[in-house]
Amino acid sequence: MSKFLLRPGVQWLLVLLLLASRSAGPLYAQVPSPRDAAFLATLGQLRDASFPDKDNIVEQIARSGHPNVEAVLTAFLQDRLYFRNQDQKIFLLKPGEDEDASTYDLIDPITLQSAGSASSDGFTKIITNNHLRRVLQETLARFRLSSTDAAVRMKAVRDMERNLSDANAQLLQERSGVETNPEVKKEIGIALALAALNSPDAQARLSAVSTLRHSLRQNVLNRLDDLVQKSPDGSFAESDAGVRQAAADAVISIGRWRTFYSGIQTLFFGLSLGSVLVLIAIGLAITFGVMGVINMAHGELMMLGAYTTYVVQVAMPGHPETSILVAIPAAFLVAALAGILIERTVIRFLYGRPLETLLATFGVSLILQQLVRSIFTALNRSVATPDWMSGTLQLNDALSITYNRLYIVIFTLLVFGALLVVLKRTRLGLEIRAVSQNRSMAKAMGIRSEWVDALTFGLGSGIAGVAGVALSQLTNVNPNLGQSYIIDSFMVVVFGGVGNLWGAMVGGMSMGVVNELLEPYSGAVLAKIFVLVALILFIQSRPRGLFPPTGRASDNQ
Amino acid sequence: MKFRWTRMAGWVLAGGMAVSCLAFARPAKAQGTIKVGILHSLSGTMAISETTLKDTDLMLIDEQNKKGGLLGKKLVPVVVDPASNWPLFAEKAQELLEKDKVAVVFGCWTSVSRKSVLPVFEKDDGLLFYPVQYEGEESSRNVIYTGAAPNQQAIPAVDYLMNEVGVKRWVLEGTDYVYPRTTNKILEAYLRSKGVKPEDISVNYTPFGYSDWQARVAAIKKFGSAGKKTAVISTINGDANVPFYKELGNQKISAEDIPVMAFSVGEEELSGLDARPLVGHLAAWNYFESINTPENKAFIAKWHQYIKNNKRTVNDPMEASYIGFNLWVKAVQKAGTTDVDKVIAALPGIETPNLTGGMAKVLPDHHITKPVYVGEIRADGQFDVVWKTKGLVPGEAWSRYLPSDKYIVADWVKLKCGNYNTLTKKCSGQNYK
Amino acid sequence: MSIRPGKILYIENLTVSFDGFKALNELTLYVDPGELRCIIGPNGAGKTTMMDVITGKTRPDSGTVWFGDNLNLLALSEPEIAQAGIGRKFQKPTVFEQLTVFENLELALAGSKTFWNTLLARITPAQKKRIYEVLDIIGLAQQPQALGGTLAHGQKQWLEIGMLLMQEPQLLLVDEPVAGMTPQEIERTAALLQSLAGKHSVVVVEHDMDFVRSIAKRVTVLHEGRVIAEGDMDQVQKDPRVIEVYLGG
Amino acid sequence: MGKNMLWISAWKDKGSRWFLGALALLFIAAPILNQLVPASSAFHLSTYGLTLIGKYLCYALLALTIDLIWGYCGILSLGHAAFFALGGYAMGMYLMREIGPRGVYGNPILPDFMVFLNWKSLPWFWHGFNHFWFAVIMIMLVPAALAFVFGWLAFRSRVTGVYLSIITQALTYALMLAFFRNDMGFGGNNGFTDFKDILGFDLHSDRVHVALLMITAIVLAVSYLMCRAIVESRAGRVLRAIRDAESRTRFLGYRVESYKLWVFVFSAILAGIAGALYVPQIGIINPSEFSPINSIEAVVWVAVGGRGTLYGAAAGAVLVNYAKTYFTTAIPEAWYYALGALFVLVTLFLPSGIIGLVRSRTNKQKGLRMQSDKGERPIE
Repeated sequence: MSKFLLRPGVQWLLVLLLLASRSAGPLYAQVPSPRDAAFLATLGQLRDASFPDKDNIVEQIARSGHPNVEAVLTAFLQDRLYFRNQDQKIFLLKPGEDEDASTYDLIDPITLQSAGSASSDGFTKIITNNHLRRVLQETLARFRLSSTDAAVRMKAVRDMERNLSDANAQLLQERSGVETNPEVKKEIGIALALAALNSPDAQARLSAVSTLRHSLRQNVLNRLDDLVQKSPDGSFAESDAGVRQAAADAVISIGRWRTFYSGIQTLFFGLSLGSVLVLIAIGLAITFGVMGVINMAHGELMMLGAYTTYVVQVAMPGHPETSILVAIPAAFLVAALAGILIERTVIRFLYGRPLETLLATFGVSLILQQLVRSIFTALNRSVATPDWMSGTLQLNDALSITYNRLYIVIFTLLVFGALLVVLKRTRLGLEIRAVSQNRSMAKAMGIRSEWVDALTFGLGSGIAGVAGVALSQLTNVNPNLGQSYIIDSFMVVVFGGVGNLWGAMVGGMSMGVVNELLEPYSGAVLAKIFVLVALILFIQSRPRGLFPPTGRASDNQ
Repeated sequence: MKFRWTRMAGWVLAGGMAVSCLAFARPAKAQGTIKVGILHSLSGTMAISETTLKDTDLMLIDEQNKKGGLLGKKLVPVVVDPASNWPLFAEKAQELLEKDKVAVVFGCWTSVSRKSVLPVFEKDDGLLFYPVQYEGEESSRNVIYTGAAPNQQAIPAVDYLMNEVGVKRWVLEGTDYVYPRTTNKILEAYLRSKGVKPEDISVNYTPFGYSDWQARVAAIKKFGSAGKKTAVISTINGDANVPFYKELGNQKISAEDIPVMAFSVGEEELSGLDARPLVGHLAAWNYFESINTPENKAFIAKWHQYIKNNKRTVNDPMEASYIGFNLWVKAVQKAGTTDVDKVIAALPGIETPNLTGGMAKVLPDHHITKPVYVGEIRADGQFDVVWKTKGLVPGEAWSRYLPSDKYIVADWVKLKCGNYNTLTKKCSGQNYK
Repeated sequence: MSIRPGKILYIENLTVSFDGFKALNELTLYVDPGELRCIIGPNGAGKTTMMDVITGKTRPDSGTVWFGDNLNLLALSEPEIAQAGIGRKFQKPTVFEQLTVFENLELALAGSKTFWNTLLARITPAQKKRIYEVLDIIGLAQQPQALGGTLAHGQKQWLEIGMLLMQEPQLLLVDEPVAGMTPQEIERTAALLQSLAGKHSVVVVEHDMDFVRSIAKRVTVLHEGRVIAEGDMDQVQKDPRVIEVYLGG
Repeated sequence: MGKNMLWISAWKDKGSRWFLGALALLFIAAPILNQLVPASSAFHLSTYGLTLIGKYLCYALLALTIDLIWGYCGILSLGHAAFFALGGYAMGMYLMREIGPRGVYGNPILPDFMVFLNWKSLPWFWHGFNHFWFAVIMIMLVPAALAFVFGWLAFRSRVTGVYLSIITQALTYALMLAFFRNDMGFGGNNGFTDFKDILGFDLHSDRVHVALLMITAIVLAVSYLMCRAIVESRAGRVLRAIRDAESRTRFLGYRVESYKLWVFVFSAILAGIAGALYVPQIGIINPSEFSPINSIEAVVWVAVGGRGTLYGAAAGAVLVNYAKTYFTTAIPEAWYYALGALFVLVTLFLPSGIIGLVRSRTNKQKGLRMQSDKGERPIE
């Protein structure tokens, strides 16, 4: 029976029949065929079954061979299976229906056609749990194995790999015959090989091992490792010495590759942490480095950037993909304007008195924190991660890089590049450097230093805002966001050498990498402590940072 | 000239400060009122969690006053901001008790804040209702613990994973402070007693506000790929959770493969992030917003109306605050006075309905009875309850799984002691004569 | 060591370069005890750099600097050099603006300068007397309690010279002493410096040619970090290279 | 310099008279108002009041130490709270040992948190803290040692200005992270609390609190006089010389680094003592005392009070902390605004702090406007 059902061709035939019968849908529904009745009855059992029971019921449904099995189970997997409280009748929800909506659009489980809509509180969801969802995925995989979408097939094979029962193996076997997509075929090959490891025939096992040795997957590694292990009673799990040998070699080579790739991964972790540090520091490198303003409100400017991201996202609902891109310039503007405001109202009275700027900006930071707390409450704000930023880039089975980190590294480089261009290539940049090197001379040359100061501070603040956009993708968006990063950003700037963008770049990156390299051995805290102590000692040997500021202006006395 | 001007401004500023001090004078102590202290951080790192409880308390007080107050008197809330600063907690507690002479205090979140105010409450004989799940190992005469003790959260959660999910390998991931340390200590002892091998337990601690989870999550992934069913028990504190879950989502650790069971992640934390990648991960609480009871529906409605925002979530500590407040009200009514000693005497045995259809009863050890639920995260940041304990679990101050406190009991009715050693028959670690 | 004993300052083959640019280039220069030596030269000739090296502010790439016959200055720190008896007056007058004139001089007093000694130090009548002498010399006797920062430019110059005197150094390095002074002040400065010579050795760097002529016995001309001429004023002014540097330059 | 001398010199100056007078008044009034005046009376000083004043005085002492190095020597330390906290921890360790078997787990040797983390024996660095005298030595020695090592490294290699400020910040930040670790043996995040008594006197009794307050007042007065002695000695003038023109001072033959080092160590010791007095009165010490923000706040007190006057710093500490105490209750929802605005306005309109405002009326010729530039030079 199940064989018959599962033969894809036949199954499709059924679906076609169903589609044909759509025209006469309602009629058809009024006279439920005995099979439909049985189907409904089985479904009904789900209402008040315990989770273990639900597993069995799902299996029954799968075997029932009813044409709607896939549709119904998919709905179940996606939390769209409900029953009406008054008459206990089972319904499906339209795909993409919001669970919290006040009214539900219903679908009849037999006709698979709209059954009108009703107020949601009359309905109860039939809930799943992790195990049940897994069972459902495996069950559905059997259907999806013959999907037209290669991606779906791939997922199906992976799901079935979790449980390589003979039935599944059988199915995969058949599929591999007709499978056209090479990727999927390869995947099926691995799955079958894994299955073949249990086969009584040593030759089959040997060939399985040789197919598997080129995979880098952890589960493959574990499976092969089992073959090599002695079981407590001294006998080997794998009887045949030849297979054992082959397996041992495979384990070694796979292991070697995996360690190699994990090294690369750690390095990347370091760079991504580093680029965050760079991002939070370069804004400061300008306000603090170029202008000598100890800007304690720098963190709060980042916070403003993060909140701007949130606001933009709320302002354009349903477009998380694009809103983040809109947020970048928006955050820059908001933070920059805030910065200019601070500069005009407070800091400009304090030039040449950097420590006063520390105190004043500390006050400003308190005010800004409270401001957002009053507007947005102290609660975290949820900034959705756009799909193109979530998930991982699977370079191979041993090495995967998360997209958001990747994008942040790239983003940092872009921002850094843009900043360099501004400072080196534009009139503004020229004037900024002029003023920072010799204010009076610059004034004499007719540069409106007041105006340059404001813009410089605005620029630095804007960068901080942009950093905030990135942070909103990594951590909490709440009033304390700034506080948790300000110290680090000062460390980076000083380490790199005040007022030197490249210093901030190299400094941040190296701090990040060192931190990540140490962490596996020393643990997070000690790694950080080590970095701090190293920084202290480093400053002893180079009292002006990695790239000391040059020229008379920088001279202390 | 300018100098004169700034000096002028200076005097103006000084004057302004003086005036402001007068302007913000405290409300005079009116007759026929009962002062209720609210000691939750409104600024600093803990404001994220505690502000909500302040609002909850205010709502409850407001509601009680609408019902005609208590003993015919109006309740007057006294709100202070200890600013997530532990010494300040002690100072503010002292202010509430000695300066404002409040009848009761609802407050604290972190263990350290509670530890910091404890001596004050015991010295000034105050009454504190503490609404957050905590590590136990404590029972004070002057504190009622309406949050979960370890045996009301951690142990049942592990039972669920072990028996229902069949977990064989355990990662105990926590923030490095006393609550995770104790909980994990108890859990380790418990797991070992259930025959879990040491190499199948991995314990790790990260600092507060830890945000760079890449390496840790990768390590968990590795640990979980050893073939045995693995689960993570997370006692990660508040703001480190968002980056942790974001990283889980990014590294595609699905709940079907390695479920994460969290003890400090509730509806409110989830409202702070995009829950879609987290569907299926677990949390153990004594309350979930999604639980469908009339009391709960009514409470949620009231909350939304009070806070004027239908999106605001409800979470376990809020229920604990609700229970605590009602317990106090009942006790005061029973004692016929707000006198702390009489109220404390009246409290054990008092019962009030919780929001999930059960009864919360104050036990002699000043903990209460609670149901335990395990929920799975939904895409909308709510939880589906997938398991619950049969009946109510009585809170235990001292864990029976730790050799150090096997023989210690707390009983404020008969023994009048929070730390009584049944072997030596001695009462130790108490702060007042 | 040097082939000519009996000098107070030996500078030999001194080379200092700031990223590529050679401020001093194989400079060799000797100063006799009690001599008043003027050093002239166009901007960037390396005059100030030379002083920086002598006083330990700048470390040379190569070369030797000896103070007397047995004190290697390159091995010493600024304070040690100062203690050894070399006083310096800066081009831009630097006095302690938040301290009174009296206190400025007090700090310059010769004697032990360790923390613990100064902590317990009480000013002796003798020291007071000395300070008032110097106050007279530098013409600030009327305002010992004025803050350094409130003095006029010229007065600051004088105060700094006064501080030099307090140190009782064997060798005074004086960088542009008369910049921004009135003619009268210049005269007095000249007189002062000449009176100092003999008891002390004095090295004066100056642009003001008249001033140099008025005081100089020996003049050394620096150009691009090396000595191009040395001798009395008239010889030097006749020297074709000097003329080329100053006029044809 | 003889004490009597010192009295005279201190007495010459109006600010000192006010400051010491206030302390004396407090010294006399506090015990009377708390012990003799009945609790019912409006003039009664509650334990709360005692603790509060005690706290302010400890902070005042901390501010004093910062003013000594910042206002007079131009060393801006953004990590001075570290020394305060270290002193506090040393005292805390003594108080923990003092609890003895009265702890939750009744262990006579190990403090509760160690029992609880399954520590079998006392870590080496905890030995000796059962003696008060040992604790007292450590209270001064530990901050002094740290300050010496750090200062020796930093000043010898002429780290100045912001670089110095930021690495002091790194120092305290590293210490905070370290003390947060439970494995360190300092109680982790919870730190030390639940103290019972000091030298056998019950810490929960008002009498002891009064005594502690009086001791704090004396210590503050003595420390103040010592700082005065230093700044009014010739060494003090050297310090100011260093602050205003460091290299010039070198050319006069002064070993700048050793001057900086000694005054830095001295101020660290005083800070440690302040912390030690703070802990028994407040009843808790934990790693958040190390947090950089605390150090920054302390600097802000000094600036608000007015740099380079010593008593100004103390006044600033009291004022700002009173404002904090007051606002957190009066306007719990918005006190950040008030405090933030206070800082901004003071920096803008009172460059030399509240004291500067007061003094500018009395003695104008003293060129106070320039005082505001103190400490800034090293950064330019």
